[in-house]
Amino acid sequence: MTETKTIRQKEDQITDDFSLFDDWMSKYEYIIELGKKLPLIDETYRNESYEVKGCQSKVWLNAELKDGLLYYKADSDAVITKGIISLLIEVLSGNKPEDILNADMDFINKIGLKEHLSPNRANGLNAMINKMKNFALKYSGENVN
Amino acid sequence: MTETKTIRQKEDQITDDFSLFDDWMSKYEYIIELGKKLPLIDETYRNESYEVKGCQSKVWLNAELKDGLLYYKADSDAVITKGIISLLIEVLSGNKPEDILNADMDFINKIGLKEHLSPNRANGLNAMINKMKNFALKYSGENVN
Amino acid sequence: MDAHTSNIESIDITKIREEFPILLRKISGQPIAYFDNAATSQKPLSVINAISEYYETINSNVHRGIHTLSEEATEAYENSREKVRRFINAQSSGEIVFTKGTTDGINLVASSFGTNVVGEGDEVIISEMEHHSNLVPWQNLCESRRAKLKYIPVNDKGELMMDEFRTMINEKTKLISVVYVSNSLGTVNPISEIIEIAHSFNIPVLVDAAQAAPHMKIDVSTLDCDFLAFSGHKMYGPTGIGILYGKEKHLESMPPYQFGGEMIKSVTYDNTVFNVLPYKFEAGTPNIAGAIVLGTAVDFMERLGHENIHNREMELLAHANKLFSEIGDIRIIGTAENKTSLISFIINGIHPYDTGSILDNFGIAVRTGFHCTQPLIEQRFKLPGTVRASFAFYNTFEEIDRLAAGIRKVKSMLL
Amino acid sequence: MDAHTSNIESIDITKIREEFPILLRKISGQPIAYFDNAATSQKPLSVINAISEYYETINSNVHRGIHTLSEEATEAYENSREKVRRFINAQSSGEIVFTKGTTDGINLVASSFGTNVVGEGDEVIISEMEHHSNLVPWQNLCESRRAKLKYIPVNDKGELMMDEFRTMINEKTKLISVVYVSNSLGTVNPISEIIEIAHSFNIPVLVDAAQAAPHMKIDVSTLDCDFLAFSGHKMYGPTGIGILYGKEKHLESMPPYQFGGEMIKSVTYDNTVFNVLPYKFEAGTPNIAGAIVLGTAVDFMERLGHENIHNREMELLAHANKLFSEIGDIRIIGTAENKTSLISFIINGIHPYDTGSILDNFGIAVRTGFHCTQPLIEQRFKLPGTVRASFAFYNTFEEIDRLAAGIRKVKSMLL
Ligand SMILES: Cc1ncc(COP(=O)(O)O)c(C=O)c1O
Ligand SMILES: Cc1ncc(COP(=O)(O)O)c(C=O)c1O
Repeated sequence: MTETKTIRQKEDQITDDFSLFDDWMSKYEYIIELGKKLPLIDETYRNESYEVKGCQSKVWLNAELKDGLLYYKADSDAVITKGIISLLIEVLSGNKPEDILNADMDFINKIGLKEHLSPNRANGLNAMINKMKNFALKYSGENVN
Repeated sequence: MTETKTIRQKEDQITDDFSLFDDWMSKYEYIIELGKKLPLIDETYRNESYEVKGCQSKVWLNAELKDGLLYYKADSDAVITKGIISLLIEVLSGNKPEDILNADMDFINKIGLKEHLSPNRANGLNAMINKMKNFALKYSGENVN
Repeated sequence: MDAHTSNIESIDITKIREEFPILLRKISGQPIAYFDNAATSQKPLSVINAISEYYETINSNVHRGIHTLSEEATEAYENSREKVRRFINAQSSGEIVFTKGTTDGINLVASSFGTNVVGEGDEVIISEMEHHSNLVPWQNLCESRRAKLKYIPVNDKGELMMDEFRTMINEKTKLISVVYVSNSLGTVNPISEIIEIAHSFNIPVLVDAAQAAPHMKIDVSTLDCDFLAFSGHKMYGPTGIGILYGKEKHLESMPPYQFGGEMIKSVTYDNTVFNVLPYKFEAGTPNIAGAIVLGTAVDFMERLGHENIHNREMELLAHANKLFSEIGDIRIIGTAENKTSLISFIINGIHPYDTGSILDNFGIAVRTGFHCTQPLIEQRFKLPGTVRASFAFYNTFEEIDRLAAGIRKVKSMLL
Repeated sequence: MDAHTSNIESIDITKIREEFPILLRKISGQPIAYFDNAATSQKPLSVINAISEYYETINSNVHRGIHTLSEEATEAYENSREKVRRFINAQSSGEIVFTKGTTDGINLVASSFGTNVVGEGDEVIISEMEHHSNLVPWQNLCESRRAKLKYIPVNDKGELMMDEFRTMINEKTKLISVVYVSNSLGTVNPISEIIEIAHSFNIPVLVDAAQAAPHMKIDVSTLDCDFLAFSGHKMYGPTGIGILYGKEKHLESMPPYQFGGEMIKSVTYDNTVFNVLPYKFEAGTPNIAGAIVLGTAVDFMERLGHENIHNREMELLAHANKLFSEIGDIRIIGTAENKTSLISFIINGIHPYDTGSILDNFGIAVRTGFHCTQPLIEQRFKLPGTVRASFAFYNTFEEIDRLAAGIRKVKSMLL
């Protein structure tokens, strides 16, 4: 599966999708749509140990390894945050931990997330990416040992 | 004596004297001369209780009442300070405490002390005048009671 | 009232706005509508230029210097203190301590005065609507002194429950610290009444005036408060400067808070004699430019006039309230009778973060979250945060129209 | 060396002086010769303009805001922290705490760290040449902890007596706090050696770098100091801002110093969880403009280059030393081998106040008095004060010529 679509390819796909929107409002509407479709995380994970610190809205995130590939699930109490994390999951989920660790997540700049997707998100965004990469780090370790 | 020369008259005299100098250096030299002539205060008064607070140089000041008139003595470890206090004594000494309390000491501005006689003096100067007036207050009280 | 004209003739809004260069900025292609005034106000050119002027003409360290620059800087510094004294009508300039800001001032009192008067088993009273800066210092003090911290409850309109307050006071109450104007609800508290009640029990009162200073005339002599703290940056002044007012008798009785240059009278290797008020509480080189230019901010406010500022802001608030009431699905948190020009709200079903993010793209700056009153928002009002639009006199009716339009748009996008 | 030409080609003095508007001022009809740089430095236009620019374009409260201005101000604020981190070569930006100044930083350590590590009967070592800001906090700490404060003695040249220092350390020594560069003598202390010795006994060291920051490259990683404090206003930056560097392990172990907004992670009515480093130590709205523009001052110094600044200042010092030696009746206090560009002196038989007052009338700004090191001047050197001329790279040989001529004039007037 990762053979057929790499992280880079998924990033390119999203960048392409976003290039079709010619104003921030359409981008927002798209992200909000994504947010609404985000597969909800199980109630049991909606607690502090799964919370991503540094976001103004609450974000819960979990990851599970299946056949050497890492799958993420998340939820948030804010829709835009949900949309953003849904993009991140779209790109990273279902990949090898090593590949996730190496992802530069450059598409975030390309699609204009940082300029238009409301400020402090920069912080929250980094926090989410860090948490996702931390899961990858943890499981890549497990793979090796 | 105060009948023959009031505080105001002494102030005017000093203002006249200073108006003859056309640069600050001559004023300084005059003040330094005055400073050197300042009648020294007795050793016994060179201690903390007679010290004027708020000057960068040390200043000691005492006053004594004789026949209803107040006479000041002072000393300082800096010559310019001595000169300044010598001017103050020249104006205030030998007057009734009430007259001293009422003196507006306006001549200080007129002779340009505040602009040219080195800055922080403004502080030290006020401290000296305050201490002198405090003596007057104390002795005017004694007169009344 | 025609919503788009101000009946205040004394403030020419178009002209006064020209004094605020930042208001010309565009955000996301739109002129900025700055509604985050409760976090920090924008600064007029007189304030900005006074900073440059200080550095370009008299910059020097204050006190003790005998050269001209030092004397001039000292004079400007002490002049500003005198301006502030008049601004809040304190008795003497020894009662005016320059601090870093409100937080610094409250910490000073908690540390130097609090540890003097609060002992084991004693009680301190604050309110449920305190800013963290007037809450966490008392939590800490009470924890370290094993004293009890009590909170005056807040009713659903966001007002202090004064009857409850009366019953909370007892012989163990050693200190009361209350916010004058709530930064998250806008409530103007009956601070005179609180002080009167407290004083009838001989209990000293600290007033957190961070949100009062920009909006109303403060008179510490009439209030008779024991301490009062505020920040320059919220009242059109620079960042990094604030004021702690304290009654002379208290300040005299308190140990210094910080130690170093300026706050000493004399030092030997064995012993230090501290300086007189207010210098005892101003250790180290102060924020000289900040202190001097706070005086410029005071000048600016007095030029506008408290009355004019108040009237203008009340008109803006009324306009916003009217528009908000027409939108629907909006819940306003804080509906006290006596309010400053601030609306905290949530759009039902929409997270404040989403609202704020979208508004930002319309060039509208609001604050979202807990506004440093987390227990009030989360525990008392059970909300994940609010959206706060806080108005200053320089805001316009048009900007508020845009805010209302923006909120409608948020609803259409998210609901 | 021709006294009137600089061999430093990298600093064009005429051009760089144009960046300091205040240097064009006249005092008593003469161009100012500003020799009070150790009290506070003058500011280049890049610094002054950066303040205006901040207020005119991005002024907003930092952190937690989601609107554009707030994000931009936060970014600028954190960028500046990162610049400072690089400037002193700290490991992480969590170790860089914005303070009000050196005094604030030292008080923070004395309060939060000192009370943790210093107990009854313990000992703290400082030196005889400490500024009051690095002396009185330790007097206070030792008094309240019933600990002993010991002073590393100073020899007649104004150098620390290192052999004595070695013998002062014992198992009761819990903390050493020493000035990097003396503000009244100019002595550059062997701070690396002090730290090495202290660490061999596992004793943490605080470095007062207020006078080091403007003159030399500071490298906390190489020094391996535990804490280091300095002020922005002495290194071409604004007033009201400073830096406390602390090793992460120490800062983590210390309780917060002030309580309020910014320094919390979450607050309930019962309990508060503090924020991560460095925010745990930054309660309340910081001096945002000050912090951001401190970064501009760092840029300015790095543009000039530490090497160039040092070389230029050493030339000025050499020139002054040469002229002073020709005058006669001058006693220089502080003749250490390793000095910064500062001369503390007295004219025999003349009170420093008289000298300073007269020099001021020639437009020459020197500082007179104890320079906040009263025990050093009064108890150690038995003087009623000194005259201090402290040079910055922007001073000129001509200005120093005027200083020498001024001193001759003082002598002729007073002796
Ligand atoms: C060596 C030294 N330490 C500490 C300080 C205190 O710095 P600040 O007054 O900026 O807090 C100074 C400057 O006055 C100093 O020269
Ligand atoms: C009511 C109130 N108290 C205290 C503060 C703290 O002020 P500062 O952050 O300027 O110290 C604020 C502002 O943030 C406030 O609104």
